[in-house]
Amino acid sequence: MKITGLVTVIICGALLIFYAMDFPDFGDGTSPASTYLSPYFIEHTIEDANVPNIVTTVLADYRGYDTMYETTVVFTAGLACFFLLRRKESQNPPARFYRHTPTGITLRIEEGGKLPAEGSKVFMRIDSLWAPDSLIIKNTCRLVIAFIQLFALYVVAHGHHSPGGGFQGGVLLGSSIILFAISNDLRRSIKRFNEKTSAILGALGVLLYAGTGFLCLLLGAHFLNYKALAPIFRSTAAMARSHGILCVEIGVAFAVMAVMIWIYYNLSSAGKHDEGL
Amino acid sequence: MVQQLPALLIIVPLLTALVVAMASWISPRLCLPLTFSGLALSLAASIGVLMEVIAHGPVTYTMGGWNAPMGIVYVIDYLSSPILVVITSVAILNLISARKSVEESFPGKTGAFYSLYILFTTGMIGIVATGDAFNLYVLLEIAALTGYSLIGLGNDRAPLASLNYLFIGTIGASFYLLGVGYLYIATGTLNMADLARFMPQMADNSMVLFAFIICMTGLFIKMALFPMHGWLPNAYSFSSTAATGVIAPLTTKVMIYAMIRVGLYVFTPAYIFNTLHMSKAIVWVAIAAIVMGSLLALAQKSLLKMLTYIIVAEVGYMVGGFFLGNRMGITGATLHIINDAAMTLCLFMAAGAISYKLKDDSFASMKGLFRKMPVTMIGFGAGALAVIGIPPTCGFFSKWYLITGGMEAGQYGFVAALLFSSLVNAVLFFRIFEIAHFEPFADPHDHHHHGHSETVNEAPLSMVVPLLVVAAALIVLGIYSGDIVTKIIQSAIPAGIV
Amino acid sequence: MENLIHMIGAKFNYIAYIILMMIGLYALIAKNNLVKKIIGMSIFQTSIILFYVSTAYKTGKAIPIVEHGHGAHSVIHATDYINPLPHVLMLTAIVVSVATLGVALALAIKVYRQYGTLEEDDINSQIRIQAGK
Amino acid sequence: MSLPIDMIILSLVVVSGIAAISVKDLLGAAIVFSAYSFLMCLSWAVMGAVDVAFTEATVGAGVSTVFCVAAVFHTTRRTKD
Amino acid sequence: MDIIYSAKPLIAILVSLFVIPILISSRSDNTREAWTFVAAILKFIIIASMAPLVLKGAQIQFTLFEVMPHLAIKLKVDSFGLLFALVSSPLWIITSVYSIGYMRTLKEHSQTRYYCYFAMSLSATIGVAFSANLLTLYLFYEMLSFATYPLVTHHQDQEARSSGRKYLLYILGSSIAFVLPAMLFIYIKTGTFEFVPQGFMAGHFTHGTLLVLLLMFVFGFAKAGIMPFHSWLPAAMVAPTPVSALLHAVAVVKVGVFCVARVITGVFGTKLLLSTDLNTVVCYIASFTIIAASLIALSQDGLKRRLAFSTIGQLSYIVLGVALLSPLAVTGGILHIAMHAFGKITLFFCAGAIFAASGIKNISDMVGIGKRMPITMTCFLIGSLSVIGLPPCGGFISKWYLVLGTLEAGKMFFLFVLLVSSLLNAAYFLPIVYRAFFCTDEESMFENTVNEVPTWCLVPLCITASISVILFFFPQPFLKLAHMTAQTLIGG
Repeated sequence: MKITGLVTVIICGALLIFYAMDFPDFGDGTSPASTYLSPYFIEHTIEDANVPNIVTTVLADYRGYDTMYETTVVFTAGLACFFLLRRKESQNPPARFYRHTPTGITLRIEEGGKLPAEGSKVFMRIDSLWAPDSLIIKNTCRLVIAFIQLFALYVVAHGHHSPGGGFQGGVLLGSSIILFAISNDLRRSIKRFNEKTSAILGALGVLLYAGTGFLCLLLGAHFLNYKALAPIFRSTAAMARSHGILCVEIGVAFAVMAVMIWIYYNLSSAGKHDEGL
Repeated sequence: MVQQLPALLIIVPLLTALVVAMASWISPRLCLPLTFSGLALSLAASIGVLMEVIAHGPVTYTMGGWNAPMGIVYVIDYLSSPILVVITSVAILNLISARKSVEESFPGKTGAFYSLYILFTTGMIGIVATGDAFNLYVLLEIAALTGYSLIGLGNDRAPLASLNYLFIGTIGASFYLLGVGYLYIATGTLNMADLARFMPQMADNSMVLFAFIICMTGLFIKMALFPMHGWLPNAYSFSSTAATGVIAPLTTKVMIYAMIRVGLYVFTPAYIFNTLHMSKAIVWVAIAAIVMGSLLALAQKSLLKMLTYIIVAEVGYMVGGFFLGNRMGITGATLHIINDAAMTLCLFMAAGAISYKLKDDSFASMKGLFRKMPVTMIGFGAGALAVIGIPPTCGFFSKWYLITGGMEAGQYGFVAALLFSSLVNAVLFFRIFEIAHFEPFADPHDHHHHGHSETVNEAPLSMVVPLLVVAAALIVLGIYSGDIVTKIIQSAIPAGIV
Repeated sequence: MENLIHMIGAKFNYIAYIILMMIGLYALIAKNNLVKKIIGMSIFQTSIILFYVSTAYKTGKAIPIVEHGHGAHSVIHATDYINPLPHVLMLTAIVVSVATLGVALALAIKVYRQYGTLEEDDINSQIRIQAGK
Repeated sequence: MSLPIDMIILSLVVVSGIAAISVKDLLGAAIVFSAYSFLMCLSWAVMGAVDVAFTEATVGAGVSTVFCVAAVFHTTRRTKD
Repeated sequence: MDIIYSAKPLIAILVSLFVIPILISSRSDNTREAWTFVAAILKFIIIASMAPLVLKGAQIQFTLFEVMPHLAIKLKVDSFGLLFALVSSPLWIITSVYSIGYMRTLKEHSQTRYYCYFAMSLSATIGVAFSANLLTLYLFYEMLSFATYPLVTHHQDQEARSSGRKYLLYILGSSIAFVLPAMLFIYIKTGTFEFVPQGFMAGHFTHGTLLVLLLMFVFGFAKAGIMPFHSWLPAAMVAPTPVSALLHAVAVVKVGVFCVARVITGVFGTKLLLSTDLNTVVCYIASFTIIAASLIALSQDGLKRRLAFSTIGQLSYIVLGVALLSPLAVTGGILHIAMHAFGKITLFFCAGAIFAASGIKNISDMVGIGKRMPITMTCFLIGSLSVIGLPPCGGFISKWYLVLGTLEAGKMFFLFVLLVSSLLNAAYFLPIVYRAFFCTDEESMFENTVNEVPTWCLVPLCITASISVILFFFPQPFLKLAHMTAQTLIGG
């Protein structure tokens, strides 16, 4: 197999490189790709949508329809991971581990044994592969998470003017929670941001995007034509587009955040949602 | 409202999928009615669009109000409108039929299943309706991702089969994306109509040639054309029948549609059939696909596996028909997309009902099935006759066009392969009929096999009724194939093709 | 010789993308471990993103964010900015690739749960033993 | 003409790509893959694709790696190739 | 020629299909069989009601739908088709009577299925008879193949299974492998499928291609039993006797012959074949089958197998008659469809009656049976005479025309073939009758316990036997129809 693979790869690669020699030079600004469509986008972004970040305009407006499906892809992935992996804990209840906090003794309670009360201050449930909490990690993360989230919100909100937008902000938001789940443990994270929330928020995010588009459709324009929202925002058509873009970016951010967390929950606990990384 | 139909066609299922995903956490009982109504609306929209197209010609819809080539447009023309109806009706029929087995195989996850199911349908609808080469890729990935996950939750071997499908599918989709990238460098646009406009002056551009090769390779991988078919049999036979019921009829067919769309409306027939000298070779690949698919089907011992290899052979029919490059061949390929979707749906729905009842799909377990599940077997028989190509089922007529096309093009190898595969299909299905027809062979060794015979009876009504509807549709499609061809498909083929 | 060096210099990104793509393809074909294959698949996908991004680049031109967004500004010249369209497309592609990665890993976990190994040949031999029974 | 820094980064990308698929430890592979993504993100930033680079930094180098590690954690680190 | 547009042909075809749901749902055996009768009689009435018009020279047409541009599923009732329909539909009524007796006497299983598929087969048969173009013909031809399969394999044992396989392999295999490509090729070259009196092939093909196409049709319609594609017929004799009687002596095999005749006259056309002399090839093939089948029949001991080989030979008479393409020969050939049908069905009924009464299948065990079952064996004698072609039976007339036809065509060789085969026919039928009646009491193999079969079985075979005789004296309207057919097709 290795040899076959190598031979195929070398042949394909040689062929591809041979054809690549006909490409326009790297950095050449005169190829059709740079001169046909993109000038329109660059030159009209301010006029059409009042958004200086051209990528944002193209992403959420000119090709906003693609982006809606891009968000749907993310949502699909979350749903798919849930669908494939999730199993109920009760199906096969393993032994649970508890730590008696005052003494530091670890208890292993087999299935059917008497479990300490939920929320007991004395007994703390721990993972089977548990290392004592590192104070430094826990506290650093606690500090950092807030800043990550703040930055993420900035990225979402300021996507019109600077690099970033819904995706990046959403992933950052999601990773802040994932960081929390790693630095503490999965159960605590799930308590704060549970599966149902993430699933519903994921769908809601995409729904916000598609719903914005659908609202335009209901208002008589074509799907995702934010211009139709102008009466609602009481603004010009260009500003309406700008606001519309913000709306969908927020939707994207919600969806991506929730789904990233959802996927993490399922992957890190192999679908059981009891013990994470 | 009429001008919004193309958008509603795809947005309604998308919104439904999201709502279903949410409803599954709030009130799971709502999922099925929601799914059903979403797909029903989409079906209604697709029929509306079809009527509109027949009455007034192709419909264009600009997403976000941006005209092509700036924005993304949907072009629903003579080629895509019938396929859209096929997709939505296949989805809705299989939904009804699969209801019982979904509840049984995915306890607690029915909401997720339905949501993925609609998303899959959405992806398929989008692939067919879109007029933008890149948008097609995105929708391809939606359909593929949902497909992987629906397939991944089947029997023991399903996850590995699905993972292999994922690897190969990703390679295929990436190749397509790369091909689009090459086209983009060469022309600077992503809109299909716009790309086609550039084609005449690109005849000897090596980048376009390479884009063609790589796009088609990607699509061939995705549609499981013979040497690249390895993923298909396992993926389709190990998964749950509720999922295969919609995936098997649609995936390969829609990929073939994408091939025809990209071939005729991006690269233009003049380029692929006249400038390039590749179509002969591809027809030979298709011949190999037909012959090998049929032979491999003969070697199988279980129903679903056999059906999957028949799909491999059927893919050969359509690819071969398209690359014959004449009007008859392309008509046949297009008509066969519709017919084959119906046939495959019929067979898989029957197989779903059978394995729902028997919990097993090996030939040995099918003894005496005619007596126990007569209606299911009638449906199965109708599908079988269509696959063999017996008039007046629809399979005969598309095969007819394909063979005629093959003769006109002088590709007698293709004609022979088609006839050969018809014969093999006849053998395949009669083997099953024989087993299902004669239960008690006067064979003394067989007695201990009849353990299930008392408990098995006819499949539930929710499975039988859609099956019979499809079976009837096979004949109706056959009877009206003249109308379908003259009113729709002939207009879909560019005038340059004789 | 100099010609060749110049050529490689001018197309270096394209060559790099092809090499990366082939690395990914090799991993997909020849590697035995499923996680390795998944990583290979991701490399394969990123290589295509590299290709698109490379096509967008214009030497010495600004990133695609218009200066002085608000208020009066001078006329915008398209030639002053890097082509934004491939960037947009590639944002989509990145997201698709992470989605695929997630699903693939989920499937790999399921496979591991089933067979207790991630090596494809071990799995196949297990399947064969089962079928033989 | 490519920029020298671009060439250097891309060469590193290729090296880390090869490393990612040849390391004999899956956790290591996941981390090398993260490095690969990060280098790739750098190269895109050099090419002016800031949005793409940003996304790759968060998605490719960040979340993807976490996913990989999570998956490896639940399966096995060992591999024969 | 008048052309009348009417849905009657369609109704005639569908009447037996509509009855199927009723058959399935009927509660008791009696209602089921009553409905079979209703359908059979209705069918006959509808078909008979078209006869006066056709005899006046009119043609009834009905277009169902265009399945392809310029290509429709279309029905047409002309003299030839009507003749065939008039032969098959009354025989369905008679066979139904016989079936009831036979199936009840032997307490066969799955009787509902049996009646359903029987009805379906008849639909297809009439469909073939009324087809206006090659496509419609092919459609019904295949439908008949599938509808008869469950009948052939009715017993569901190992033998039925292997026979069923053989049956389908021959019939379906040859039609897909030969007829379908030939049809397509013709369609591409000519663009039409419509049967017209002088064919539509002239001027489109070379001599060699014509020969190949003709042979593809002759062998492809394997139901006609032309050697070497004949061996499905003896195999299919495992079916219950009523099936063998109606389907394998009348409907199925005659459909094959009918298709060959239709193609020769309606697709290729007399002029074209005569000018290229290709019909002689078919004549030789048919002659070979006639002689070979008769010789094989001599050596068969199983009564039904002997009848089967006899059928193979007789079918080739019809092919020979049509292929000679002289007006008298064509008349004879077409008339033979009717005459042979009544004669052969009598023989099969008798074979079935013997089996039902005594359980005997082999000729060597039938010594003295005539004394125990005199009526049956008398009918057997009449049937034999008709098939051999001796007066006072209908078979004589058709053979007479065939003989005249060979003379008219000036081909003495085929006259010789006909005479030799008639002798052979006599040689394999008359000894059965002889041994059945003329033996001493010691030689008789039968106890007194064996008696005539129930009336349900006996009446039909008496009816068919008497029809065979009556047809000798009153060969109308079959003769008229055959004449008309020959006239329109050959123009002589």
